[in-house]
Amino acid sequence: MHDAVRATVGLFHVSKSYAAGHFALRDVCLEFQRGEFALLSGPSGAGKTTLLKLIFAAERASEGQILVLGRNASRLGAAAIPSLRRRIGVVFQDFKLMPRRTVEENVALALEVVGTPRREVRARVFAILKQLGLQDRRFHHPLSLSGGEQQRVAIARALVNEPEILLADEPTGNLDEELSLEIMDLIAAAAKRGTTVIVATHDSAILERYGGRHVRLEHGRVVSEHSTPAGREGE
Amino acid sequence: MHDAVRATVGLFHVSKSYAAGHFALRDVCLEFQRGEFALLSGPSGAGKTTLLKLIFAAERASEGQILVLGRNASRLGAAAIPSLRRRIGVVFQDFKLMPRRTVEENVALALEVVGTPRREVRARVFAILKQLGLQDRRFHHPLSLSGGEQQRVAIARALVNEPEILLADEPTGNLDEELSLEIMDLIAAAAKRGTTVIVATHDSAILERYGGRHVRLEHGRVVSEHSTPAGREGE
Amino acid sequence: MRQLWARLISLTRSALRGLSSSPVASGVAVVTIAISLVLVGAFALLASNMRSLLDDFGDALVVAAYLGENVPASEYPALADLARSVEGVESVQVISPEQALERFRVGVGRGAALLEGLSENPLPASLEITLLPEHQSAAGLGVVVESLEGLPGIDDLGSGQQWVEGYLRALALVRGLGIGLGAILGFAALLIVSNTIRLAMLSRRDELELLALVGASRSFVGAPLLLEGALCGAAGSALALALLFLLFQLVVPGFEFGLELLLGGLSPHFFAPSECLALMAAGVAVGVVGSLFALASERFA
Amino acid sequence: MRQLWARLISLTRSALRGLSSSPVASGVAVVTIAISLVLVGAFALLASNMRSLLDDFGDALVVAAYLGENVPASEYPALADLARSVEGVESVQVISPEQALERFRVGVGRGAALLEGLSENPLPASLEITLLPEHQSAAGLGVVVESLEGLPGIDDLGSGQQWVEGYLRALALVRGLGIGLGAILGFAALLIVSNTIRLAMLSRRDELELLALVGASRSFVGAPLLLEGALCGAAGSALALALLFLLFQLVVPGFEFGLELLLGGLSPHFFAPSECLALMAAGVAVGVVGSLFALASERFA
Ligand SMILES: Nc1ncnc2c1ncn2[C@@H]1O[C@H](COP(=O)(O)OP(=O)(O)OP(=O)(O)O)[C@@H](O)[C@H]1O
Ligand SMILES: Nc1ncnc2c1ncn2[C@@H]1O[C@H](COP(=O)(O)OP(=O)(O)OP(=O)(O)O)[C@@H](O)[C@H]1O
Ligand SMILES: [Mg+2]
Ligand SMILES: [Mg+2]
Repeated sequence: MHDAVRATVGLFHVSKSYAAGHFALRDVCLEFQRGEFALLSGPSGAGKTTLLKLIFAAERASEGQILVLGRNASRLGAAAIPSLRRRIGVVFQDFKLMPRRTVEENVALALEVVGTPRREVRARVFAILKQLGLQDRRFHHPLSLSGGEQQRVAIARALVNEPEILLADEPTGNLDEELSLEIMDLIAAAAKRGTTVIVATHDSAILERYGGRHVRLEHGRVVSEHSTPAGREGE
Repeated sequence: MHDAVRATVGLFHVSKSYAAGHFALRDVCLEFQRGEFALLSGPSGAGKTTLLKLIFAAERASEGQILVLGRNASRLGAAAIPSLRRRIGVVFQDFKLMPRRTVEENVALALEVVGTPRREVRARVFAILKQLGLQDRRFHHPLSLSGGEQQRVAIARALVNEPEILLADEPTGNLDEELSLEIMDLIAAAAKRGTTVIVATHDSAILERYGGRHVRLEHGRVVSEHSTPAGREGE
Repeated sequence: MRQLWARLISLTRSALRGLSSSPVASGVAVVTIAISLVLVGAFALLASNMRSLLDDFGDALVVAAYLGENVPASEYPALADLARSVEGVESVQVISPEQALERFRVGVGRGAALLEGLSENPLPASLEITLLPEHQSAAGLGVVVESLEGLPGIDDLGSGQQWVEGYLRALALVRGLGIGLGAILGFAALLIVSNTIRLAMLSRRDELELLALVGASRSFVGAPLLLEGALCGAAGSALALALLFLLFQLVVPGFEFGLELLLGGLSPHFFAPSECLALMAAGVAVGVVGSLFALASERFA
Repeated sequence: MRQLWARLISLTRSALRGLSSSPVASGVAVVTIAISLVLVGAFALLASNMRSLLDDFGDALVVAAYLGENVPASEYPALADLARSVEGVESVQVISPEQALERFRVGVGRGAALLEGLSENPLPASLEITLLPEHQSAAGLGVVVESLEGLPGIDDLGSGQQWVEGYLRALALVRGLGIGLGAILGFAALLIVSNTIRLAMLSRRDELELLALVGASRSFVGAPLLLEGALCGAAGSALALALLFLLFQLVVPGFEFGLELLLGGLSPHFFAPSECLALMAAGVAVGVVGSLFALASERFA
């Protein structure tokens, strides 16, 4: 169905204001295609997280239209939101792990909500944890993990489901450079498989290394946008 | 009193194991002097956060001794811990802000626990929030702040008290480069005023830019340690 | 069918995981449900035992017509026939002085010690007059008493009436307590349990919010929570039953005399198995309703 | 002095801030305390009203010696003197048939309709014999009754005794309920409230943990929490009093007849101001004790 529409994600003259008079986003127009890899940058408070929140319907736009996977995310009823979110993987800036569940259970959650059979859940969770170097930690609780390990669990949960859209908010803020690039490669690989990937980041190393589309926000407005035909991930 | 002892913070053959057989820190010996500015680096899971936790007595060492401000932090009774912690400012990797209190209240907390009069609390909180560019946000709740804003609130809370020791765990993970350096300057300035500063960071830009002492951890061991006599902050 | 089974198992598993992931909150919920049910149950137990007593009262709602001492025993049947003809009277039985004494002994239990010092039987013969159901009230009683008063050979109607009057008060008391306290208790238990479950959910709010963020449907979030409520209710009511049984075993021997006075000659009984089941069902229902209240009052989205 | 004042103000401020920062949990705690206190209070109200009734019973614990119809009124005083000489008797009062009827009318309230159809006074004259306190029991009564039985001119001792017997049961019933349910209720309320406060704290655990991390002393964390408990208790008990008063106003007129039977001629009364204060104090105490329990069971460090 989403193949029928032109873009996987489309924002048309979108504004978002949390409190009267102050705009977190202002008149943003952007489209993201299937399999696209986009980096979103900008200073603290520019509106990056807000943009991602609008896409997975965690906030509602104050003005404008947002089309996501063929649905109008700015008008979606409460009952229709879950089915949209199940097709989107999100790495939250603050991880949002469940402190009383193990790493394995945290990651499995994304599969359980779509009704994946238990056996398959186990296999897929193990595979993704291994890819992220967390297989030894799978029975640990998030609070007994280091910051970087928690961040990787959050990434695993977003990827395990092979979502059609992947939104990652500062996914490498707690990782050292080497690990950052390794994990960005994993995220970029998802784009190769057809996922629309949008990553918000401050990390200049990542911005330099990865090509694709670069969007820069400042004070809620898109101030620059350019694409390099192939970044390092194409090398 | 702490002037009488040689080092503000001293770790002597410290090991920490959360679960039998696995060591988060192993035989670490380090001393930090008054007014010293030290950067702690190392890959994810190396033990940086654990080291900081031991210093402010959030965890107990499995082996070895830890002297902090003239007290033996590894043997401190539950009743003596608060008075030690009041002399230490901590920027937590996960911020640890109180979601139901305003920014102002969050920052004021560090002053209130030491019994600062209300009028003085207000003035000092306002001053530090202004320094960090957060004065407009002071009546907001943490959940309505961007990631970088939250991080700055956490930094404000650690600094407002002018503590004798400042421990900062990845204080710029959610900040763009420009803001990162601005805030690191603020932290370095505290060292100038006599505070012992220990910052755990992955950020290579910071590691390159700031001199002073660099300690690198890997798998719980100190693998390298060197000091440049004066970093950029001395320029 | 196997599908449904698998669904049920996974539902149960996630409910159990939810409960065990917040042990303090779950424990508190179970204990609160147990306490509430002990309250309601203790009251029900008392009421159920008192009801047996009240059934006995039904027998006591008779008019005793004490016969004069000068009436010979041979005239008793004729007097009884006369009494039978009065409107509102259902049946009449002749009680000899000996029968009266025996009854009194049984009726007051240990209180019968009171009578042991007596050298001769002070009780007169009497007619025990049962009233038609529609006359079994204070007013109905008055009409019948008025008619009986005119009959010859009858010395006194007062005594029986006084007994009845005393019992009517006790009856009204128990009914009043039953309706009032029972209703308050039941309602209070429901409120308390639903509040407790709501707080238990609040302590896991972050988790429930996250579920919504990863696209869990309302039923995916809600179904295990309802099941958790039901499980808490079941555990709580089982605990309550155990506590009540213990209380019953401990209290009954200690208060034997008091209870004898309270319950007449009846020995106190615990809940029948079917009543135990009903209490369990009430616990489960209260847990589910509490969860529903809590779900309705908190919106996770 | 000003120091202390400032400290108190800041303490109160931080307690209020704590309460308002988790409105749902605080609200639930207040409501739960209110419900628990309504339960305890409704019971106390009933018991207090019943106690007035029992005080009346004290008067009823007399032996009425009904005099034979053939005894002339002029001999009443001599008979009374004779009765006074019996061991265990405190005082003796002569009740004429007219006085007896009047008393009965007042005593049964509306039930007096029962007597209206009577054309002549059926009640005999009697001696109202009050017993010494040490004889005011079933056994003591027996001894006195035995002695009185031998006196001339006395026709019957039974009726009064039966009244007393019926009332003794009611008395035991009320006492049994009072001790049993009262204790269970009070204990249950304490458990429920402390659990609720514990859960309310659990929903703010992150905040309390952080306080420890920034070096707050145990008293810095604990004092506002205790004050919060006290404030919740005060609010809860105020709410409970309001609810009880409402309940009282609503229920009393509806059950007038039933209550009249229950309480005799007495009109039901609400708590005296001092009792209201006691209930408030109980609420505050329960809140503080609940917070202490919760603090002791959770360790924030
Ligand atoms: N729930 C909210 N209520 C009110 N204001 C909000 C809320 N969320 C964000 N804001 C404000 O909107 C602006 C944009 O926030 P946003 O989180 O999108 O920034 P960001 O680009 O993600 O910043 P960072 O890099 O620091 O995470 C900020 O000024 C922030 O204070
Ligand atoms: N509470 C805990 N219980 C068990 N293991 C723990 C606990 N805290 C940390 N660990 C383990 O100890 C090791 C060191 O953790 P630590 O948080 O000190 O790393 P770190 O250097 O801060 O890493 P990062 O850069 O990712 O934050 C990790 O392997 C982690 O899983
Ligand atoms: Mg952000
Ligand atoms: Mg760390």
